Amino acid sequence: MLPFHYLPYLAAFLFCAGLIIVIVKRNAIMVLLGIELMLNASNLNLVAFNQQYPAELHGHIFVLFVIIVAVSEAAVGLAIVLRVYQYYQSSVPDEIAELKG
Amino acid sequence: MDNSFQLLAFITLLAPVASFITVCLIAVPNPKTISFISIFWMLLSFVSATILLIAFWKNQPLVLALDWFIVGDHSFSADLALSNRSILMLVVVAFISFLVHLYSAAYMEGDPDWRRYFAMLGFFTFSMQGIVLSDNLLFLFIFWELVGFSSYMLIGHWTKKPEAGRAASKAFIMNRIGDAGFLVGLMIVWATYETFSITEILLSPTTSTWQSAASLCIFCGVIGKSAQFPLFTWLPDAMEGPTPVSALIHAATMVAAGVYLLVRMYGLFTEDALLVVAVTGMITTIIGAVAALSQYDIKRILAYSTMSQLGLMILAIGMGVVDAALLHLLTHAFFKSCLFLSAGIVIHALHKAQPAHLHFDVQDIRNMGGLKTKLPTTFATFLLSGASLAGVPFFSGFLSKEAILTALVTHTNLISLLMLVVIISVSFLTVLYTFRMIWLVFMGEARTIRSLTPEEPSWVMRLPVVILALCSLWMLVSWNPFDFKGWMLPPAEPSSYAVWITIFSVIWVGVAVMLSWYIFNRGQSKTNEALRNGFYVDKVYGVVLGVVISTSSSAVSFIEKRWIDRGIHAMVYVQVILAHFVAWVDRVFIDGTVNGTARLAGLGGKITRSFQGGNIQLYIFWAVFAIIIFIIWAIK
Amino acid sequence: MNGVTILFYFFIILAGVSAGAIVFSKNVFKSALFLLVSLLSVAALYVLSFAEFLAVAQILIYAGGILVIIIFGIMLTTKISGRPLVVENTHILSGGIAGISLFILLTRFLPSLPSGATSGLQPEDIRVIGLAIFSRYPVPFEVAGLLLLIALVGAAVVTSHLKSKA
Amino acid sequence: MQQYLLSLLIFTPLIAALIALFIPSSFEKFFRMIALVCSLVQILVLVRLLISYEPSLSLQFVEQKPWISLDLGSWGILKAQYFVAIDGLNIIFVCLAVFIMFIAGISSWIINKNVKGYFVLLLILNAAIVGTFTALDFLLFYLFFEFMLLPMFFLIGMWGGPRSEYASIKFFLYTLLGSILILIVLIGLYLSVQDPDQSARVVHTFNLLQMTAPENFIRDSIFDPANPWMIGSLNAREWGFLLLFFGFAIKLPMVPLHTWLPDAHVEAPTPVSVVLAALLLKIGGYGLMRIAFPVFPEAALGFSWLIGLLGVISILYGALNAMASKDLKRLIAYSSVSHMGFVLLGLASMTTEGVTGSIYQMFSHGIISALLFLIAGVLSDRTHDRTIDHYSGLATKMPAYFSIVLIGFFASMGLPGFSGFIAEIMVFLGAFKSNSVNGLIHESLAVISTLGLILGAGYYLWTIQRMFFGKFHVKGEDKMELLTPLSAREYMVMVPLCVAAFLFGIFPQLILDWINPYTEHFVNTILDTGKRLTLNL
Amino acid sequence: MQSLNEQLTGITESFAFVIPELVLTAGLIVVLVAGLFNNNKNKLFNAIAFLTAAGSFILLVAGGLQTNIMLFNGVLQRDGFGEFLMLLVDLSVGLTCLMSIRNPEGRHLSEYYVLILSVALGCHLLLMSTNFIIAFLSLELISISSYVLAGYSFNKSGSEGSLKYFLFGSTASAIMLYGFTILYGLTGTIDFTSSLFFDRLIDDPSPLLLIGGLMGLAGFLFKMGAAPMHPWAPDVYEAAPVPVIAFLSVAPKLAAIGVLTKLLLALHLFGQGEYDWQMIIAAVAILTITIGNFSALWQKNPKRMMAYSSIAQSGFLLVGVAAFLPQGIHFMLFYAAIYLLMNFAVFVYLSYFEMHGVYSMPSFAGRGKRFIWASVGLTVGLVALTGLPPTSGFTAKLFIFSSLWESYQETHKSLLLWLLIFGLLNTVVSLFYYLRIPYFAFIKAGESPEVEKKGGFENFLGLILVVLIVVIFFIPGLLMSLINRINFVL
Repeated sequence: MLPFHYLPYLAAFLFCAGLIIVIVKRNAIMVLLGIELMLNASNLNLVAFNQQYPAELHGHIFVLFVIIVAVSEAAVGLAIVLRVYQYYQSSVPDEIAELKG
Repeated sequence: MDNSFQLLAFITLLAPVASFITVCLIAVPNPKTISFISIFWMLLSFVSATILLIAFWKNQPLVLALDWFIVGDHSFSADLALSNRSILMLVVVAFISFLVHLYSAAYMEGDPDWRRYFAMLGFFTFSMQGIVLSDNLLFLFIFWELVGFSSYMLIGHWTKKPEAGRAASKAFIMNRIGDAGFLVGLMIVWATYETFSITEILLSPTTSTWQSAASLCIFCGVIGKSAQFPLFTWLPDAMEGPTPVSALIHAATMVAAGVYLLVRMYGLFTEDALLVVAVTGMITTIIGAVAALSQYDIKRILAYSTMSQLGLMILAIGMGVVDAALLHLLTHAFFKSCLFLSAGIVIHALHKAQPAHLHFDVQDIRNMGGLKTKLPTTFATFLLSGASLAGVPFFSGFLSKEAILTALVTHTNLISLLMLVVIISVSFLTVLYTFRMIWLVFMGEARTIRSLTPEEPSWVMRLPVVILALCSLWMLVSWNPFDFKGWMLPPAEPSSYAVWITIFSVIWVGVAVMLSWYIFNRGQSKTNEALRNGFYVDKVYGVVLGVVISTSSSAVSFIEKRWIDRGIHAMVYVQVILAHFVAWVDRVFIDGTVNGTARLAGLGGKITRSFQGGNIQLYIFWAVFAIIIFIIWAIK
Repeated sequence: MNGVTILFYFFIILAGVSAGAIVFSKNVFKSALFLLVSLLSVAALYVLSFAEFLAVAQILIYAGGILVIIIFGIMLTTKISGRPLVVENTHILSGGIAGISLFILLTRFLPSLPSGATSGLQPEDIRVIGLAIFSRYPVPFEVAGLLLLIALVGAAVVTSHLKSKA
Repeated sequence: MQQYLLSLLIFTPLIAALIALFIPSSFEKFFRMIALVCSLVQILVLVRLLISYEPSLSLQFVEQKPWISLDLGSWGILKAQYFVAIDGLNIIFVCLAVFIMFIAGISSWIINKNVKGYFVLLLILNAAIVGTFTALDFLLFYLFFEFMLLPMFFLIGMWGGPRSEYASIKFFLYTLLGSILILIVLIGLYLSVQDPDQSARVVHTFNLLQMTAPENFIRDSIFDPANPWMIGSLNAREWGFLLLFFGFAIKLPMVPLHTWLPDAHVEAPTPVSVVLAALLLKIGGYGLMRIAFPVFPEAALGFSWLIGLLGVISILYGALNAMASKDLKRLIAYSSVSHMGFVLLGLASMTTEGVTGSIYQMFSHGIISALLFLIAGVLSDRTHDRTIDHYSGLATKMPAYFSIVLIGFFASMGLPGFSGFIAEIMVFLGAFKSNSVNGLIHESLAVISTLGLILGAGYYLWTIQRMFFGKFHVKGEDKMELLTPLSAREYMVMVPLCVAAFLFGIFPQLILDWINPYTEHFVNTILDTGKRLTLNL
Repeated sequence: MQSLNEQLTGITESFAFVIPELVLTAGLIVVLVAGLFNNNKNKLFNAIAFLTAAGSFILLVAGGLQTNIMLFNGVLQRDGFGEFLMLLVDLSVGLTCLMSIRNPEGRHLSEYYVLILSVALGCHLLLMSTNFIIAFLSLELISISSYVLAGYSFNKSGSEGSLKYFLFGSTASAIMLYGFTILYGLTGTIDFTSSLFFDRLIDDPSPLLLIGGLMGLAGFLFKMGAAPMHPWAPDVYEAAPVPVIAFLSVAPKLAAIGVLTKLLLALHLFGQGEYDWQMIIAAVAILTITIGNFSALWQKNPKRMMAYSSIAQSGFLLVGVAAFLPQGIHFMLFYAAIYLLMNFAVFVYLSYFEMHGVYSMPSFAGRGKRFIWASVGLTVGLVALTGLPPTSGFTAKLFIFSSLWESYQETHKSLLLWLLIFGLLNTVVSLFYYLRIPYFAFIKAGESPEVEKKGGFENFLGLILVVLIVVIFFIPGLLMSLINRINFVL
């Protein structure tokens, strides 16, 4: 019997690491990385929790859909980053701040 | 019978209103026509008042009930009270008003605001008659205020003179101060008696503390209207108005309204209240008499004299001498208006004779002198009425003063003794200033105006003066020149003092006349060197009186100018400063709070907006942070 | 403690460390590789959690697909010749506060999860997943398809205008 | 016909506005005419209405049509009605409104900028004001109440003076704040009150008359008089009263919530000032009498000391500020604050005299303040300068104007013979009597407020003295010629007001006949209900 | 556990109940395919999209908003509450199509309508979801389409807005997903309407419920533009084309509040739970209203101002939810419908003014007289947003605060009273900025350049909306009777 109850802690760590990356890194691509990490943390959570409820595979199926969503997001996100890069010659969110009150 | 009384009372009361309305509304360009119309109305008023007096005389008092309006279950009436007193006052008011109208027709000739003048004069007469007749305190208060208003309009008649405006405002505001007190009195009366009917109030027996308060509050109104201490300074200033106005309003009628009110409400006044009344009257009468001595402006002298006489009447009422005070009120009305109108003739004549290049103050008695020969009729009327004022025997003033003295002597307490002394000394001073005035104006050499040739005005102006002068004689009061108990006063029990008082009065006036003769004759004619040196007592008197009187009078005038007027000025200043301060507070704090709130809101907006620096990562941070805060808040 | 358990711990630590390394790494490319390591470790954990199918999907799609796209993006947006692949940090304090406080909050309450009652999960039967998708979850499946289509269209829209403007 | 008179009164201006909307804006004369015609129609309707009006307690000319009836499921039914009627309170306000709008319409002929927009807004305002005064359904009242704001905002903002933008926004914010306070209570009230006529289901009603009856409150609702909730240290009904009170007091306006008024008045064009002072301020007092007092009588009695105190403060504060004002319109505006303080004082006394005085004061102030603003308008229309110190000696130059100013100023300072006197004396008598009759407010309040009379005389006379006495002079040499005598139109608007002020000062019974039954009933009801509810607690 | 056969039968039977969604999907595909042949026929695509929305709308109306049924073996749930919001979503699609008829710079290709329809479809699905998977997926469907739509002005700022929207949105959905996983971990089910979900949470109250629930709500709050997940809105609104923001400010918001309501009710556990979600949502509402209104105060760009306005309006919508009463939900629906009208009215006029070169607040100066009808219409729209009579904005606010009051009466929670007072006082604040446009247009002097007047259609469209806004004030029964027919079981 593996200590599956540690997995949520790992997931929490990954999630928070992802969050820190999202906030801290001065590069839109890195932010994307962070988001992927956060999604991954959720996946890990789902898998871990599915251990508690073995009767149905809700968690596992959820993970599949999350992966699909992650892919779509990454695709659209990168497309947008590229567009911004065309205009700003930069992918640093700090520098992309013409819109403000 | 009642119906005819009612009709006459209405005619008397409403004829002046008719004058006001016709003069206001009918567009007649000709000033003569206007004056004619208003004189006609006044005559009508006077005639009907006289008929009423004759018809009514010695009847039981009568109340003509008139409903005015109803609030809730309280009815506010406009009752008219007909009694000997009120009808007598009515006749006096109508009579003097009629004469003043007549006089004004000549005096105000050439004035551009002719119509406004006559309109307001009519309106004033109406208001005054209203005061006299009304039997309802509220109704009386209304006329009371209206009298103040017309006084304002008439004092400020010459709008081109800024001083006129100032004096008018001063008069109105001081009256208003008194009236505010009166109003409080009304409130107390209403809260206590639930009625304003004077007849009912006097009948209802109440001896609560409210009664003293109410009577004192009503007395506040009297103080304002009758120019009593401390609200008297408006009266001398009010002389900025046309002289006939001064004669009518500030000598004969309006200022007397206060005394009349006191007489009317006498039953309401408690012992304590009456003491206050007496002391106020005493202070006023002294101040007035002393101040009159040091004046140079002829009208101001008369104004202070009026004040002094009013103080005398109020003192008398305060001491319980009601009938005598009322008698003095009547005689005073005649001789004082005569004095004013005569002074008006002097001013008028000098003004007309004044050459364009030479500009001097035509009201300053130092500029006059020697007018005896140039204005003989006026001199005669002035002399007659002046004698009456001074209390010379064979004149009405003598009798009425004697009435007061006689009544006071019968009292034997300390206060009445003090009052007696005051009255006696004041009447001495009265003689002094009256003769000073007569001397400086009519006697001696013409001073500034030596070259001028003032002429007597037309009979229109002289006639009223002459009539009034005749009314200053003793016949007005009684056939016996030494017995005041004539047709007006009810026969009282014979007093053993009466004869002595008469004799004393005669002697006292004689001494005063002689003394003043010395003082003013010597003071102005420096030719008789020996005579002056011969009388060391004279000298001593002169020095003593000169020092005492001039110092004290200038001190009083100083006090008045510096302290009371200044005090009121200061009050005004304080008030204006306060007003500015309040305005500032308003702007800075109250308004400022609102603006500040708006600013604060703006600041809040800026703070919330600064989270929106355009940086998406910070946005995310704030969002996550807020969620964390929420979680912590909700978990606790 | 048997070998599997050690492996389990190893992958947990590996995933955590490499995720942490991303935070501290200043090189975009290296970060991407750390992410790869982390994702693969997670895949290994899936295997240990009897989720082989997910592990495969994780490796194929995440490690394969997404990471390739990302590296592609890095190359496109960072001039390899001109600027180094260095990434600066910003808002460190804010990020730290948010991340760490959230982590503390989560770990503080994670023990209250209903834990370890049963673990009857067997090695995954792909057939079960397939059946579930097509019987229980056909709608999400269709929606996922639509989502991919829209993502495709969206990416195409975004980039097609890119060409015309650029 | 008779049962539609009120609707006719309310909707005539709206129809006129609609017609005006479709006329090209170049026909400037037409807009003036349509406003005039509309006012004349309103006057005709009003006369017809007054002929059949009987002074009694009952509602007359009642129009009660279902408006909103919403099924709220478990809450029952929400019912709002188109409910307008005339009783002893609003009859005089309706008269005032029609009369003043007539005057304002004529005096608006000086407007020459964007005439169409101006008259359309003025007509809408007209309808809203009449509607506010006649509505007996809270929602309808609120609708008309809010409806006044926007037209007024634009009238001040678009046709006003240099700082009109600031003034209009300030006006709007203040009054909106007030109406929000009212709205809070409105929500609470309709949820707490049910229609007693329908017993099958709970019918939440906005009917103001039904709100005044304590037995119509749903048991244990927040405003239930038998058992109101405590919120903080006050109970909910007290809160409700305070909210309503302050909401309406902003409109009144009461110190310290008055600062919008001077700005709005100074910047507004003359006719708008007239409407603002003569009608909009009255809505505050009307609202207190119509809603705040009858619905929460026991709270009203409990707070009467506060109301009276604020009234006295308003009287004195307004007067002092007026004295410090350099601008003629600002002076008049502050004098309005001072005069409306009497309304509060009279209401606080809750005696027949006091309440009559309050109502009378509102009516009288409506006439007199309109006159005063027209007076100020005469100068500002000619020279665009309202600074008092810039004028002197006007009496010789414009004697007719001087006469009207005298009437206006003396009427405003409460000279007997003008309507203001009757009002103020009634307030004084009531306020003083209150302590001995019902013990609500202390005598000293009445005594202190007499200072207001003195101050009133002070600032008006000082103004007359500065502006009208002395040698004729106007600052700015070229302006001397601008001061032409009054035009016929100016006479036409000011003389009726003078006559009215005079008429109602001499013959108060004309109005008292209408309102007497109402005030007596009002005072007795408030005192009885209030005491009963206080004892219940 | 149903047998496989039963499940398959359930699926086939379910299709009869998702015809509106199928219509939307079909329309989407038709537009997409049509675009492959010739991508320059804006009018055609517009017509198809409009007809699709109209078809869906009509089908929903024909359905009578009476259904309450579980579909696809409990994955979807169709109820009147959701259907009413779907109606509004379809309406907003139709209005957006009308606003997009004009096609500046040839922007509106088939993809534009595809994305709009996919947002609509996502909204429909979101409103039917009872299940975390479908909620997450449909939310992502909306999000991804929105990210692209937000950049549809295809300029520098458009791309920036798009990027910000994307970064914020992805993070938000990641947070939401994490929340969902925690909820799943707590309950073992991904169906939040199921009794299992309820039972487990009742049996085993854990603070994680709060964490998971709040994180889960965050995604919906993000879609609604409610605090604290609102900061994306201004930038996105400023950059995106007007029809797009008009659409994005309505459709996703209404869908999100629909599902948020359901999730919240599930988390609330009929008031038996450990945690008081009413307080939380009330706090969120206060925060949202305040932030929205105060931040809007000094905005110079009307679109940015409208962004904050829509944030504040989300707060008002949340007030209806915060009452936790059936009637509150009804009133929230009423508010939602009115919000749609008001918002579209304002945006229609804003696009009209943009057509005439008015982009910032100060440039409205002097336009009031030149564009009198449009200015008056815009003013009415803004007044309605403020919530003053005689517009139905007032009625909506009155209703929504009534429900809050009633809730306060029932629960005695002082926070609700504060919400009430705060919300209403915020109306005063909101007046500051809502009146800025009329203020500039009518009161500020400014010269209005002689430009050719165009856009009669927009003017007409706006007029219709404005008239509706006013009419509903006088006859609220029109709308309320429709809402009353919804049988929404809490």
